[in-house]
Amino acid sequence: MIINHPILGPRDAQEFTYLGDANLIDRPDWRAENAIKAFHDYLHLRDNPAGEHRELWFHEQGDRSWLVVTRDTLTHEITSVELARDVARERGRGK
Amino acid sequence: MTQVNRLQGGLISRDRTLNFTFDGRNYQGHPGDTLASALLANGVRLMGRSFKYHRPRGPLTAGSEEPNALVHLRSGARQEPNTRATVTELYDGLEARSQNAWPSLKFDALAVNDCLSNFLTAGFYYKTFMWPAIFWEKIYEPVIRRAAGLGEISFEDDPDVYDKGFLHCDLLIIGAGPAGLSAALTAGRAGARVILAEEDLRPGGRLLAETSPLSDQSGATWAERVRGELVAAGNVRFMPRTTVIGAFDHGIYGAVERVSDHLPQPEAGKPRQVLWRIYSKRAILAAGATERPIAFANNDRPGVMLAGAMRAYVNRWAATPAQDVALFTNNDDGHRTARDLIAKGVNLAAVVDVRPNAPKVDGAALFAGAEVIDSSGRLGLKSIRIRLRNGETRDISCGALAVSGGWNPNVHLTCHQRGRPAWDAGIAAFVPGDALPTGMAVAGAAKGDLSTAGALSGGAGAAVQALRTLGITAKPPDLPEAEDMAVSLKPFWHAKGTKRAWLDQQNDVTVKDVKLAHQENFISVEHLKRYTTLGMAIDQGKTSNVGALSVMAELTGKSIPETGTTIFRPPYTPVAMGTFAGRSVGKEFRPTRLTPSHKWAEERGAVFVEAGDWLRAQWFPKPGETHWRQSVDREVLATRGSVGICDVTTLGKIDVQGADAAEFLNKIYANGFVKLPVGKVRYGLMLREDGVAYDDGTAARLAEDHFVVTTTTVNAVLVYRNMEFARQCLWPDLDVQLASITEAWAQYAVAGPNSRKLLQKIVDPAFDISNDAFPFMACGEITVCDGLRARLFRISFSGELAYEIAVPTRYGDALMRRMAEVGAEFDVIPYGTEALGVMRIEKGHPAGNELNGTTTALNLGMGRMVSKKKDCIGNTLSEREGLNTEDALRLVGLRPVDPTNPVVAGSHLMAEGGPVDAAHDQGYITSAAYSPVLGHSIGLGFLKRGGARKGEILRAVNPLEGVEVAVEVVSAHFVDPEGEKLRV
Amino acid sequence: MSDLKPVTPLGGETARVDTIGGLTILENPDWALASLSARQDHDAEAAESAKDFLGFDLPEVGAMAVGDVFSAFWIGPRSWMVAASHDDHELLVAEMKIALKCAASVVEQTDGWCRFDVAGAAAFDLIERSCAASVRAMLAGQVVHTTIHHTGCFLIRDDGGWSVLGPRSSAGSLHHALVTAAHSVA
Amino acid sequence: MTYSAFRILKEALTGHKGWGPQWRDPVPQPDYDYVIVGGGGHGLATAYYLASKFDQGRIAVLEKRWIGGGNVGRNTTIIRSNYLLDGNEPFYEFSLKLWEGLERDLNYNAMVSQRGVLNLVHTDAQRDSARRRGNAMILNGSDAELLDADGVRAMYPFLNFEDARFPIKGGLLQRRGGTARHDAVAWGYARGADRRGVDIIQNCEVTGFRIKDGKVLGVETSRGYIAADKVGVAVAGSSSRVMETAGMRLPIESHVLQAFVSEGLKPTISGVITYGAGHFYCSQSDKGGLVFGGDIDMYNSYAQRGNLPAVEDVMESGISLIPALGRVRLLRSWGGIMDMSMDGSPFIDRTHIEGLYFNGGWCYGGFKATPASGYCFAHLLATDRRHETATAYRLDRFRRGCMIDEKGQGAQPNLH
Repeated sequence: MIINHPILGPRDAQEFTYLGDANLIDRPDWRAENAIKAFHDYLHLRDNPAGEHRELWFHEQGDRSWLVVTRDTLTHEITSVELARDVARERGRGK
Repeated sequence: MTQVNRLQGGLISRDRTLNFTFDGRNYQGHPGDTLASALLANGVRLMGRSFKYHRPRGPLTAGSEEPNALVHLRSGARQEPNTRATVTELYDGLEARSQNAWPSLKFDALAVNDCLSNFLTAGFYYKTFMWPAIFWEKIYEPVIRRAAGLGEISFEDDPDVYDKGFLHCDLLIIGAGPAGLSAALTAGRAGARVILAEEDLRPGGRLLAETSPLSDQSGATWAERVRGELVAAGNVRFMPRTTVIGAFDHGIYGAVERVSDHLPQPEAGKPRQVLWRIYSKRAILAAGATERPIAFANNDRPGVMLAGAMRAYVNRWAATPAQDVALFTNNDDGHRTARDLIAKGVNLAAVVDVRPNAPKVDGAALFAGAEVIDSSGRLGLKSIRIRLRNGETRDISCGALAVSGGWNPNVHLTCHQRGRPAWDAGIAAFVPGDALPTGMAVAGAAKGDLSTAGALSGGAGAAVQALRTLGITAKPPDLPEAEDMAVSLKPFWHAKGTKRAWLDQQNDVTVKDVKLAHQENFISVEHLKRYTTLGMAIDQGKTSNVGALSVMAELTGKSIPETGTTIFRPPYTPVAMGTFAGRSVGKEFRPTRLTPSHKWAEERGAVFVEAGDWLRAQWFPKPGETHWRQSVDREVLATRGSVGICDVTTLGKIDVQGADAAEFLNKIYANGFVKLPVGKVRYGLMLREDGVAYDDGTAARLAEDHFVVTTTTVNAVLVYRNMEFARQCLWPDLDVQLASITEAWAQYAVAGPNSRKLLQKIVDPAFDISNDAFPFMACGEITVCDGLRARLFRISFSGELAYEIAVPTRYGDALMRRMAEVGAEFDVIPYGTEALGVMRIEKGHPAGNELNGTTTALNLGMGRMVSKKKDCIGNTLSEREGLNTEDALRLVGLRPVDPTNPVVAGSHLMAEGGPVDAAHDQGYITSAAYSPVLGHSIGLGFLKRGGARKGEILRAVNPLEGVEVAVEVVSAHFVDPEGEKLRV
Repeated sequence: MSDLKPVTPLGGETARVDTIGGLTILENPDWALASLSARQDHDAEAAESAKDFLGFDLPEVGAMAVGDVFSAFWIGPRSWMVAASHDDHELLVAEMKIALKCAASVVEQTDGWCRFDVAGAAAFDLIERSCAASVRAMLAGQVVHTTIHHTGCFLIRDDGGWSVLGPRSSAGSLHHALVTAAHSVA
Repeated sequence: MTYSAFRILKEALTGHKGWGPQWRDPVPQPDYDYVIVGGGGHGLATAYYLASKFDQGRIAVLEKRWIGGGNVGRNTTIIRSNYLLDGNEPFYEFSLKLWEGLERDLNYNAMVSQRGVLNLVHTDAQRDSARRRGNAMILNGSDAELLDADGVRAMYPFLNFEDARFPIKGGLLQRRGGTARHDAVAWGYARGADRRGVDIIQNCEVTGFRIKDGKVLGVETSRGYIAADKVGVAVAGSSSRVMETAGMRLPIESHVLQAFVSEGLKPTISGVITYGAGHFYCSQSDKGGLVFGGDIDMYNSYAQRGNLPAVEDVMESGISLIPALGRVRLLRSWGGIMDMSMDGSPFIDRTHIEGLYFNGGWCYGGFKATPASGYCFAHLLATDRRHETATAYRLDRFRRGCMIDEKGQGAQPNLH
C-alpha cells in the first residue's frame, strides 16, 4: 500500500506502523464518574467497519509523524491522510 | 542419432551446440532452445509423470502455464524440483532428471495407481482409512505421502543469493507481445517513465511463434527493432526474463527477474533472481492468452499438446514433437498450426475439426464434423481414434496431436484484488471484469482481443488512455499491418465417452471426477475445486478451470458464468521462496547491533548472546573455567566484592526536552516526575492504557526542561513510539520534543564497592563524585579523561554502590579499555548479561520475565507507585476488579528448602500436600539463578496472595522435566534488603 | 583534550573504503551532528536563530542546505539535523544551544549514526537494490528517510553520489548490505 | 450411507452410481428451534453437536455463500493445544481430544494427523516461558516435551543450526498436535449434521435480526425471514458486521492473514514447525505442498488479500530457518479475514439480547478450536450454561479486567 503523507507525499506503507481506530485520540477524562467504563469503551470497542475507516498510522521509518488515514477496508483505497496532531487539536485535545 | 525432430529455421543459434543430459542421457541443443524444445528436437516426448495416477506425460504447452513437463533441474544443493522444461532456457551442461517416477520414468511402479483409478476417484480418501485409528499416522498416511508430491528437494542449503529492488514508473507494461510493445512505443515516445516487463528472454510474445508478417517483416524482427528503439530512448526500461507475479494495492506490482537461471550457476556475487517491487502510476496488462485443450479419452499422452504450442515449437524452436502429426480443433486458429506444420515439412496425418463446415487445409486430410475420442500409445502417442460425422470411428496413427479449443485471456493479474472476470460469449472465454486493480488497463489478447492487429492498436490505445490520466499527451505510433482475423468461437469442451478424459492434467482430474463431485453435491465452484483438487496444480488451473466449469455447467444445466468463476491468486507463476526472502536470510536475517565494547569483549573471549537485535556479552570466560557457571559466579562475586563493568548501551535512551517535559513524563509514567529535582534520577514504571505494566527504567533530570529517559532493551522502539503518540495525539499542545539517543552514547554500568574509586580515576577532578556531592540517584553532565564530555548517573541494578557512565559512542571502546586499565588495582572485571541477571534476581528487580505483559504494578509489588492524584496512561483501567482481586499474584522470592536443589524458571507453584493440577495452580516461577553470594539457587515468581505468605513452603513442580522442588516463600530482596550498600 | 582514541562505527581506527568494480563505499565518520527541534510556538524564533547560526535558512521538507561551515537537512516536522566537521565542531551541540537558547531543543546525534558515501556509475543501481526510495527522481540536495536492511536510514543525494546515514550500532550490517548490493550491480 | 473401504470397493465395481449428495440443499423452513448463522467450521460443528449430543430440535445453518468457505477453507490446518493460560488450555485440550475421535464420530476421514507441533525457542527467556507453558499443558492433562537443540536437530536436521542469526536452543514439542485436512472438516461436519436432520442452507445471507423486548425472534435473510427460538452467530471474520445489525459493538478488529502453499514435494517436513525468532510456521500436506504462514498484514481489512511486505517477512523467516527451501517455489497465496480480539482470545457467550448467542474472536487460531468451539457453543445454546472448558470466553471480560492474553500484548489486536 502507499500512504500519501501530507508532508512527504506518497510513501510505502511498510515504512509505517499501524495502530488502529483514530478514535484512540479521544482519550476520556480520567476524573469522570464513569471513567472506567469510558476507558474500557475507548480502548476496546473500536470502530471496525467494512468500508471507510479512520485509523492511526505512525511513520516510524520516516519523519515520525502520527497520521490519521481514511481508508476503505474492503478495497484499501485511501481517500484522505492528515497529521494526527492537527486532528487531535481539532478534536479539542491540548495539554 | 541426434535431434531427429529438428526442423529448418527458427530462432535458435545453430552456430553453437549445447550439451545437456536428461535422466543421465546426453543430448544436444542450441542457444535459444528451452529444455522442452531441445528434448522434442531429440525425439523425446516423455518428460514426466502425473501426480496421482503416475501417467506418462510430455509437454502440453510451450510456456509458463505448463502442467506436465516438470523435472528436477540441476543437481546437488542447486536441485530444483518441479521445474517446467518449457521455460527452462538451455545452457551448456544443463542437467535434468525426471521426477515422481520410480525406478525410472519409463517403468514407474506407481503407475499401478492408473489401473486402480476406479477406486481412486475424487475424494476417495475422505471415505476410508479411518480404521483402526492408529493406522493413519503409521501406515496409510506415510504411503499416501510418499506416493503424493512431485519433486524432491536436496535438503542442502540453497547456495545462491537473491536480491530485492525497487522501481518507480509512470507506466508498467506487463508483457512484451504485440500489445505490450505497441503500448511501450507509444508511451516511450511520449517521454513517460516506462517499465516493460517480459517473462520470456526476448520481446515478441506470440509473434515469435507465428509466421504471419508485420507489414514486410517477421514478427520477431519487428519486435527486435522496437526493442532497439525503446532501449535507446532511455526512458523505457525493458526487463526480459521478468515475470510480474502480483498486483498489489495502489499500483504496486511484484516482479521476479531471473538474472542467472539461464547460466550453469550465477556469477560470483550476482544474484540468482531479483524480486522487484514496482511502484507504478498506471499499468497495462498485456499478458496474452493461454490456449485451452479439448478433453477426450486418454488425451494426456505424451505427444498430445496444444496447437499453439506445437506451432511455437515448430516455428520458433524448429522442433517437432513427431514426424507424423494430427490436429484436433474447433476453430480457425488451429488451422494455422496445420499450415505451419505443413510448411515446415511435417507430415500432417489428419485435421479433425468438430465444425461440419470447417475450412479445407491444403496438404492434409480434413475430417470436418469429427471428434477425437481416444488415443493409444503407452509412453507416447501412437494413434488417435476419431469419430466421424456419420458416427463411424477410425484410427489414425500419429506421434503427436495438436489440440485447440480456443484461447483464454490471461486474466490472472486482474483478479489479484479479488476482481472477478466476465464471460465473453463471442470468444467463449472469461475476459477481465470491471473491477480491475486501480490504475490497471488491459490490452491485446489478455483483454480478449485475439488478433495481432487488434493487439497492436489496443496496446497503443491503452497507453494513450493511461498517460492521458497522468496528464501526458501521447499519440499512437504508425503500426505495421498485421493479421486481423475475426474470432467467433463455438465452444467444444469435451468429446463424450465413458473413459477418463483429462481436464487438469497435473492433478489428474478427469471429466468423471467432475461428474462425481456433482453427484455428491460439490457443485459450487469452490467445492468442486477443493473436492477434486482441480486447478490446485502449479498452473493454478490456467489450462483446466474453464473446461471443468463447462462440464459442471452441462451437469447443472446452467451457463458457465452462472456456474461460477474462480479467481487467481498471486503469484502468476510459482516463485522460489528464496526470491521473496532476498538477502535477509541466515546471519543477515536481521541487522546485528553491536555495543561499543563489542570488539574489546571479543578480544577478551566473551560469549555473546542475542538481546533483540543486539549482541551482548553473556559472560567472559577465564582460562581454566570449563563451565559457564564458574565464569558467572566469579563475575558476581568480583563485582559484589570490588568492582565490575557491564556494557548497558543497549538500554533505550530517549532525550526529552521542552518546557512541559516534566508534565509529559508525569503522563507517561505511573509515578510522578514533576517534583524530581534537577540533577536527580528516578525509577519509573510505564503502564499500557489497560493498566498492565509494560516497561520500566529511569528518568534523569539534566535541566528543568531536559530529561533523559531509559527503557528496557527490548522495548526501546515501542516506548519511543508510544511517547510520540502521547505527544502528538493525546497532548498535542505540550511543549516537548523527543529524540532517540540510544546509539549516540556508550553507557557502562560500573558496580561494586570500589566503583567510585575506579571512577574517580577517570572523572576529571573538577567534578566531585563523593557520596555527599553525588549521592544515590544523582546525575550530571561531567567530563572524563581530560575533557571528554560524559554523563554520570548514580543508579544501581545490582544493588551495589554503582554508577552508569556515558560517553559519545566513538569513545566507548577507549573508555572501556581505560577503565579496565585504571581498575586493575581493584581487580576490576567485566561482567556479562548473565551476571547482571543473577545480581538483579538477588536484588529482586523485575525484568522482562516479570514484566511479561500480563502483570500489573500490583502484581509486581509496586501498586502504591501508581499515582491516583494525576492522570497517567493506564491508571484508570488498572482499577478494574479483575486486576485487584484478593488472590492476585504477587512477586515473591523463592528459595529451595534443601539448598542443594535448583529453582527452575517455568515451574508452577502448588500448595504442599495438595493436588498437583491446573485447578490448584498457585503461581509460577519467572526467573531463577544460582546465587553465589547465598550459595544456593534462588528464584522470583508470582504467587497468589504472595505478599502474605512469607515462610510458607510450596512445591515448585516441573512435570515437563520430571522435577519437583520444595521452596520457601521469602522476600524478593535476597541481598541487602534495606538498600544500605547503595547509599555509601 | 582527552586522549581517548575514537573508533569508527565499523570499529576501525581509520575509515574503511571499499571499491567494487566502479563503485566506492566510503565510511565517513568525520561529521558532528545535532538535531534541532523548534519548541512549541517558537518556530519563527528558532528559524531566525538557526539562520543566524548556520548562515542560511533551514531547508524545506525533504531538502538539505549546505553552507561553508554547516549543512542541515530536514528530518521531521519542525526538526532538522545540523552537520559540521567533527574536527572543528565536536561540541556542535554546545554551540547551537548558545545560539538557539530556548527556541529549540538541541540534541547531540554525532555518534547516533554511521555514514557511508557511495559513488560510481552504478550507484543508482546499488541504491535501487537497497531501498524503496524513488532514487532516480531525486536531485542533488534531496534527502529521504527510508529503510535499508530493516534499519531506518537517511539517504542524501549530493553532486558526487549518495550518502547513507544509518544507526551506528548496525553499521556492520548496513555496510554488509551495501557491499553485497554493490557486488550485485557492479 | 456409511463410508468405508468396502463401500468404495462396491461402488467402484458398480460405476460409482450409489454415491449420493454429502449433504442436501433443503428449502428453508419458516421457523426453527435453533438457527446457526455461518456455515463455516464452527457453525457446522455447532449444528452437528447440537444435533448429535444435545437437543434433538429443528436446526438450521444459514450460510451466505458456500459452506466451508470461511476460515476453515483458508487456513494452515494446524491442530494443537499448547496454550499457557488457564482460560485457554482446558478448552484447546478438549478440542484436541475431540479431534482425536473425530473421524470415527463423523464417519469422515478429515486426515487428522498427529505428527507433532514443535515451537522453537531461541533464547533463555523463551525457554523459561516454554517451560512454564509446557508445564501448564501437562497440568491440564495435555502432553508436552521440552527439547534441547540436539533434540530438535534429531527431528529436523535440515533446520539452520550453523548460520543462524538467532540460534535454535530447543523447542517445545506437542506430539499430539499436527494437522487436519481443513475442507474435509467442514464437509464431515456438514454431512454429519445433515444426516441428523440439520438443514444446511447455502446462499442465504443473514441481513439482520428481528428483536423484540430484548429477545431475538428470528433472522432476516436474503431468502426471507426465518424465525428461531435461539440464534447462534459463528461468523468469524464478519463478526463485527453481523453483530452490528443487532446493535452490538465488539472488542474485535478484522485483519487479513495471508497463507501460502508451495508446489507439491515428496515428504519434506513431517510435522509442524514454528519459528521462534520470526513469523513463520510450516507443515506439509498429504498432497505434498508445504503449507505455511506468518503474521497478519497488521491493518484492518476485509479485503481477503494482503500485500508484499507480509509475504516477504514470512519468507525471510522461513528461509532463515530452513535454507534448504530456497529453491522451493511458492505456488499460491491467499488471505482470510481474522477476528482479532483485544486479548487474542475468543468469545463463546450469551449477549445482552435474550436468545442471541455469539461465537467469534478466534484471531488466527480458530481452526484447531473447531470441534470444541462447536461443542461448547452447542452446550451454551442448548443448556444456557457455559461449558466447563469455556467459562472464560466472556464478552464482558475486558470490563471486568479478566483478560486472557497469551502473548501479553494488551489491547492491540494486530499483535496477538
